[in-house]
Amino acid sequence: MQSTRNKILENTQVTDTVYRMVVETGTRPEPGQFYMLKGWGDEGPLLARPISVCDADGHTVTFLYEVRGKGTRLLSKLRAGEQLELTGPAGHGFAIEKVRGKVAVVTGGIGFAPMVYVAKSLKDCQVDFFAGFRDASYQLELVRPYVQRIAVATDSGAEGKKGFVTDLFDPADYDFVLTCGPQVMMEKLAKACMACGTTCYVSLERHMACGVGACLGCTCQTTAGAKCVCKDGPVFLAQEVF
Amino acid sequence: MQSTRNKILENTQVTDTVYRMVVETGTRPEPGQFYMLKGWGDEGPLLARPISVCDADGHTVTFLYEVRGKGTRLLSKLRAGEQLELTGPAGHGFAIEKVRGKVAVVTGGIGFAPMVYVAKSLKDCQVDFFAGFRDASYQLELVRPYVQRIAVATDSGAEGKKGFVTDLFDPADYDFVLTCGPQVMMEKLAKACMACGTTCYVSLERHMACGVGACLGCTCQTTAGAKCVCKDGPVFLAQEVF
Amino acid sequence: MLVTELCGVTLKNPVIAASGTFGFGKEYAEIFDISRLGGISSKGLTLEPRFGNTGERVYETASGLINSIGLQNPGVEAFIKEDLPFMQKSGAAVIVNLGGHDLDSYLKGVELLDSQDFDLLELNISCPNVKAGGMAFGMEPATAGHVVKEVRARCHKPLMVKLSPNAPDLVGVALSCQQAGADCLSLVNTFQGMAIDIYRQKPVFDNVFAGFSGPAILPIALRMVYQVCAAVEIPVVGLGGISSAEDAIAFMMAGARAVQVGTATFARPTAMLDIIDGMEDFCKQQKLAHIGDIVGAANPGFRGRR
Amino acid sequence: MLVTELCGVTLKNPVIAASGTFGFGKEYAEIFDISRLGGISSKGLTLEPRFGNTGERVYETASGLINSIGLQNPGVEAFIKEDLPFMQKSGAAVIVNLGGHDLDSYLKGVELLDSQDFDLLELNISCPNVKAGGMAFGMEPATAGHVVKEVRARCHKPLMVKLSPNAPDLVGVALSCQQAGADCLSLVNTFQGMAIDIYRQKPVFDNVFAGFSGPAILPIALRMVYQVCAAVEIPVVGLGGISSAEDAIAFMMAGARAVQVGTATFARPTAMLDIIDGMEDFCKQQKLAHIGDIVGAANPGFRGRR
Ligand SMILES: Cc1cc2nc3c(=O)[nH]c(=O)nc-3n(C[C@H](O)[C@H](O)[C@H](O)COP(=O)(O)OP(=O)(O)OC[C@H]3O[C@@H](n4cnc5c(N)ncnc54)[C@H](O)[C@@H]3O)c2cc1C
Ligand SMILES: Cc1cc2nc3c(=O)[nH]c(=O)nc-3n(C[C@H](O)[C@H](O)[C@H](O)COP(=O)(O)OP(=O)(O)OC[C@H]3O[C@@H](n4cnc5c(N)ncnc54)[C@H](O)[C@@H]3O)c2cc1C
Ligand SMILES: Cc1cc2nc3c(=O)[nH]c(=O)nc-3n(C[C@H](O)[C@H](O)[C@H](O)COP(=O)(O)O)c2cc1C
Ligand SMILES: Cc1cc2nc3c(=O)[nH]c(=O)nc-3n(C[C@H](O)[C@H](O)[C@H](O)COP(=O)(O)O)c2cc1C
Ligand code: FES
Ligand code: FES
Repeated sequence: MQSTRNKILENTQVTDTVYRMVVETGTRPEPGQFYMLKGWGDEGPLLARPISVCDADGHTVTFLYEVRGKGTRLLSKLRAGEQLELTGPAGHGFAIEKVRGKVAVVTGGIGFAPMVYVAKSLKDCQVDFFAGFRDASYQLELVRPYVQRIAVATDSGAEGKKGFVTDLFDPADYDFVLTCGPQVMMEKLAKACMACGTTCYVSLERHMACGVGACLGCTCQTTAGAKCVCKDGPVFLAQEVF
Repeated sequence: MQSTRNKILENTQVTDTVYRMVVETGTRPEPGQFYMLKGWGDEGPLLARPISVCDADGHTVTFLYEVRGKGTRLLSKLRAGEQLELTGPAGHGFAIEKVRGKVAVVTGGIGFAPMVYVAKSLKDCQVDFFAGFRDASYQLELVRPYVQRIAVATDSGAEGKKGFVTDLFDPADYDFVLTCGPQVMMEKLAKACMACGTTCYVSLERHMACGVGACLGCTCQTTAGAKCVCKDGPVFLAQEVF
Repeated sequence: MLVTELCGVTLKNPVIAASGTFGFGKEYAEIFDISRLGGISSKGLTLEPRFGNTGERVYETASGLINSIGLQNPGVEAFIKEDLPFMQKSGAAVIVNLGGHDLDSYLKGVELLDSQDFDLLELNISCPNVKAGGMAFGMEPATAGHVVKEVRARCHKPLMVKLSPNAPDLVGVALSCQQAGADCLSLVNTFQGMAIDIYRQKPVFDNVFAGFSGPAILPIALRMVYQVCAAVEIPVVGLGGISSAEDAIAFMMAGARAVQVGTATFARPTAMLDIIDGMEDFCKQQKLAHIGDIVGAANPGFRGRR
Repeated sequence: MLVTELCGVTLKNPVIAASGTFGFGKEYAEIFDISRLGGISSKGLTLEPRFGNTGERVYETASGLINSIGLQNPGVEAFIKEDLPFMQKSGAAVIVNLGGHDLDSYLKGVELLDSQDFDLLELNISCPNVKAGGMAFGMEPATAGHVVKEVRARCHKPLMVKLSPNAPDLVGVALSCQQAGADCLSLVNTFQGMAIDIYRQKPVFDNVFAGFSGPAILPIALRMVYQVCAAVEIPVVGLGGISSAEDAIAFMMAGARAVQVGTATFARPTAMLDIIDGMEDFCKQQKLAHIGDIVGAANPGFRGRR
């Protein structure tokens, strides 16, 4: 893990509220890891913001992020050539070396971001990708090369199936389910997986201050005691946390 | 006086530390007036920064500013097309309609900025322009069309005469002296003018919170009692304040 | 939707310009329509005119402001002649803020003011910058109660008492003011803070300590408002660092009937208009008939009326 | 140039990582060379392990942070076995921070720790988040003096007592701790603050109130350090919102012998290294032989030694 200043190579708007940023760095994060990002000095929010790795190739790391508040709004205003303060790669990702066979990757909203890199990194698996959005999908082309099938659900029904992404498939048909999205969606999915014996990994979200395991601000209760989402997660085995 | 959001038309670097910004606005400030500038939202310094009018033409206002700390550094990062929050024009400028005859305009450092617009606005006067800088002059071309003579002094002697700008001339040779610069320089000059009977106007600087006369943070003691530099000044008759 | 009643006075909305940050309204009247405000609290007055403190008077900190104005003001008489008429025509409720350096100066000030036409008297027993600010009175329940009782006896306007966050027993002071006849309370005034000029190796302010305000202090001010609202039954006006509608709503949910906005106006002159508009949007979005419905909603111990 | 002596312990420089913001040093050791620090204060320990508080634990405010960690820690015994060895090898002075919910738990904790190898014991009588944090002890001079005296009698390490800015009579508490045998004081711990979630109409934290820190609080913390340094003779370690060398130098000029840095490390993990470098630059630029020369320079009432 490092704390560095890196050059932004690209920061482009993808939808109304979603941006993609490419940053120069030689580190090779694991799928599911994240960085703490700060694109402002003392002027701007106090804390850095956790953003998952959406792609990485040994020279660059790509982030896909949604503008929600001040921090992400400031990130969206940065331009190619400017510097970004990065701390990471942080946390433990999806143990993809253990994942084999039929895999469902399931995302809700911007939880899509880390799962791009996950889908790309899975080896020797048949991957189906299920993605839920509010109204419209974005950046699906990033995953298409790596998966067998993509199915979309939207809240509004404007694209794909109207309703929950979890209604698109039966977890029992898969050996593994890997998911990132709203807590309620993940909880429902995790319980379904546990009921049918499918191994399920979830990527949790918590408000974070340090992002490295020092402040104990992101603790969650697990079967193995209190764990830091930032350092011991964000990825956990479903039965550890639900 | 108004509080508006205005479009930045230009923001260019003039020297290592000095920038020029042109903003779209139809207001016609008086020479010596200033605006409170804020080029950031809630992220950035709490308060706006006072910057004098360096030029104005009824369509635009130009600022010339030196990067000293956080606020001015953030201003320097704004780009054409972005918005600036402006409150002003604030204060009372140089009473130029009363200024006649032989006039010395005397500036120290970035105190040069307001005096460009002053020199341009003086009518029916013979104007000599004396400017002091640390190492090198800048933007003298802005005043050249409006004055008879320009003389420069620098602290280092790298350009013009080495030493104080006040050593470049004798106030007794002038009917009016108009000045903006460091407090010590203005005080010295004001006293010399008072000694020889030359009318002298000085533009004071104070830390400001509101810039409009509401907080009483910028009060100075004058012969006419407590005055706000922001509202009753920044320009005062020398004998009122020294 | 935003109309608010405070001690029998009707405010258009619960947003009041805080004392010392809005002069007597004239300056900002040039910039925006001040009749849209719920109320305006005047610059803090004293019986005699005051020049205020020497040296630096304002200093910016991270999301905050330290001031050492020291109650510069024209004195009660000049105010009545020269500034009150403007405030009366402002269209906002008129609140007169009064400080004093001893009981006598408070009482003489009240005597002069009582016959004038305005809505509320805000008794400042909490300015940390000068003895005349009365913070000495605001620090202890007994002294606070005493001055409030004496003023109450001579004042026929609704009486709001402004409390100091520097009081060791703030809730005790609040209860004592209620007991002594205050109609409502406003809190907080500025926190005692300081700054050091490391190049001159000296405190920035001639007085060493000065008053600290702005968004930085909000979490502490909100906690104090919450605590006081769980103790007193009279209405509370909350302030301290409010700069957005969300902030103002948080204070109201803690139990404040109305709010004041100070430093935020320096940062953006029209901040209060945005707060008023934001409150209205919030009511619509949350389907609230009236902003008053949320007063105390987040404070199970809230003892006031809605 | 920066070497500092604190109660007989030699620090490479006056910059110490504040308790609860640096774990036991392991996490940040992956990011930078922690042996460059003057000292590290451990996460606050309690005799028994604690899970800490439920619900939200961190909330960002304007230039500040509110936390409700609630002293999550492995307990003294597990600390001695699993974490102390790492701290001992860190290369920085080792400070062990200890909280307690009653006198007995403090004393048992001290008993277990006293025979271990570390430099200073920091007695936390000021955590506002839990009873176990001991803020109850830190609020009054008498109770503070009592716990310090009892701990002093059983502790052979230099004893630093960490004070709460929430104490109504902070200077009284400081004097009482000195009297009871504290070798030095550290202040401030977090301020009691709160936040409200206006969409859920509830306080953000399950405990309602939580601890407020970061650059926002600096002006108040600095004032408190200045006041305490004008009262006590023992060394003071200043903290509260420090995020730059200028900030740290201001605390030292107020009278602090050393400083601690907490929240700023979250904002930028290497903040303390920049502060150390900045202090060195300041010494050179101002031609100071030693950073200690500025201690108390801006505080005419400073009663300590340089
Ligand atoms: C491990 C991890 C990985 C993440 N990866 C991504 C990603 O790849 N792309 C992406 O767009 N977002 C991601 N997020 C969420 C992202 O961190 C938040 O949206 C962001 O911090 C909001 O900051 P803000 O300043 O824009 O919003 P704020 O103004 O701080 O708040 C706006 C909203 O965001 C919520 N929020 C604020 N901080 C956090 C936080 N630390 N965690 C979760 N919610 C928060 C607030 O509760 C509020 O509802 C991730 C979060 C975590 C914990
Ligand atoms: C009426 C008036 C007109 C001005 N016109 C110009 C101008 O045309 N061009 C220009 O470059 N500068 C001008 N200034 C000065 C300018 O306002 C300050 O340089 C600026 O506010 C510094 O802000 P900062 O955030 O960059 O620096 P900070 O980080 O706030 O401080 C850096 C340094 O600037 C000083 N400073 C901070 N705020 C002020 C302030 N309000 N007034 C004076 N000094 C301050 C500080 O003491 C410190 O030494 C003017 C000031 C006034 C009062
Ligand atoms: C420059 C300034 C002057 C002030 N003068 C007064 C005053 O005269 N009387 C008073 O009761 N409060 C005074 N205050 C305190 C404010 O009214 C308010 O209580 C405090 O600033 C906290 O609110 P805020 O954070 O919204 O500014 C002053 C505050 C500032 C910043
Ligand atoms: C997340 C967090 C956890 C903390 N835990 C402790 C603790 O366990 N023991 C303690 O004495 N202080 C604790 N503190 C207080 C800090 O050590 C410090 O006193 C306070 O944060 C003020 O300094 P700062 O503004 O530099 O952060 C904690 C602070 C934070 C932000
Ligand atoms: S965010 Fe600090 S421990 Fe996880
Ligand atoms: S800056 Fe507020 S009165 Fe001048």
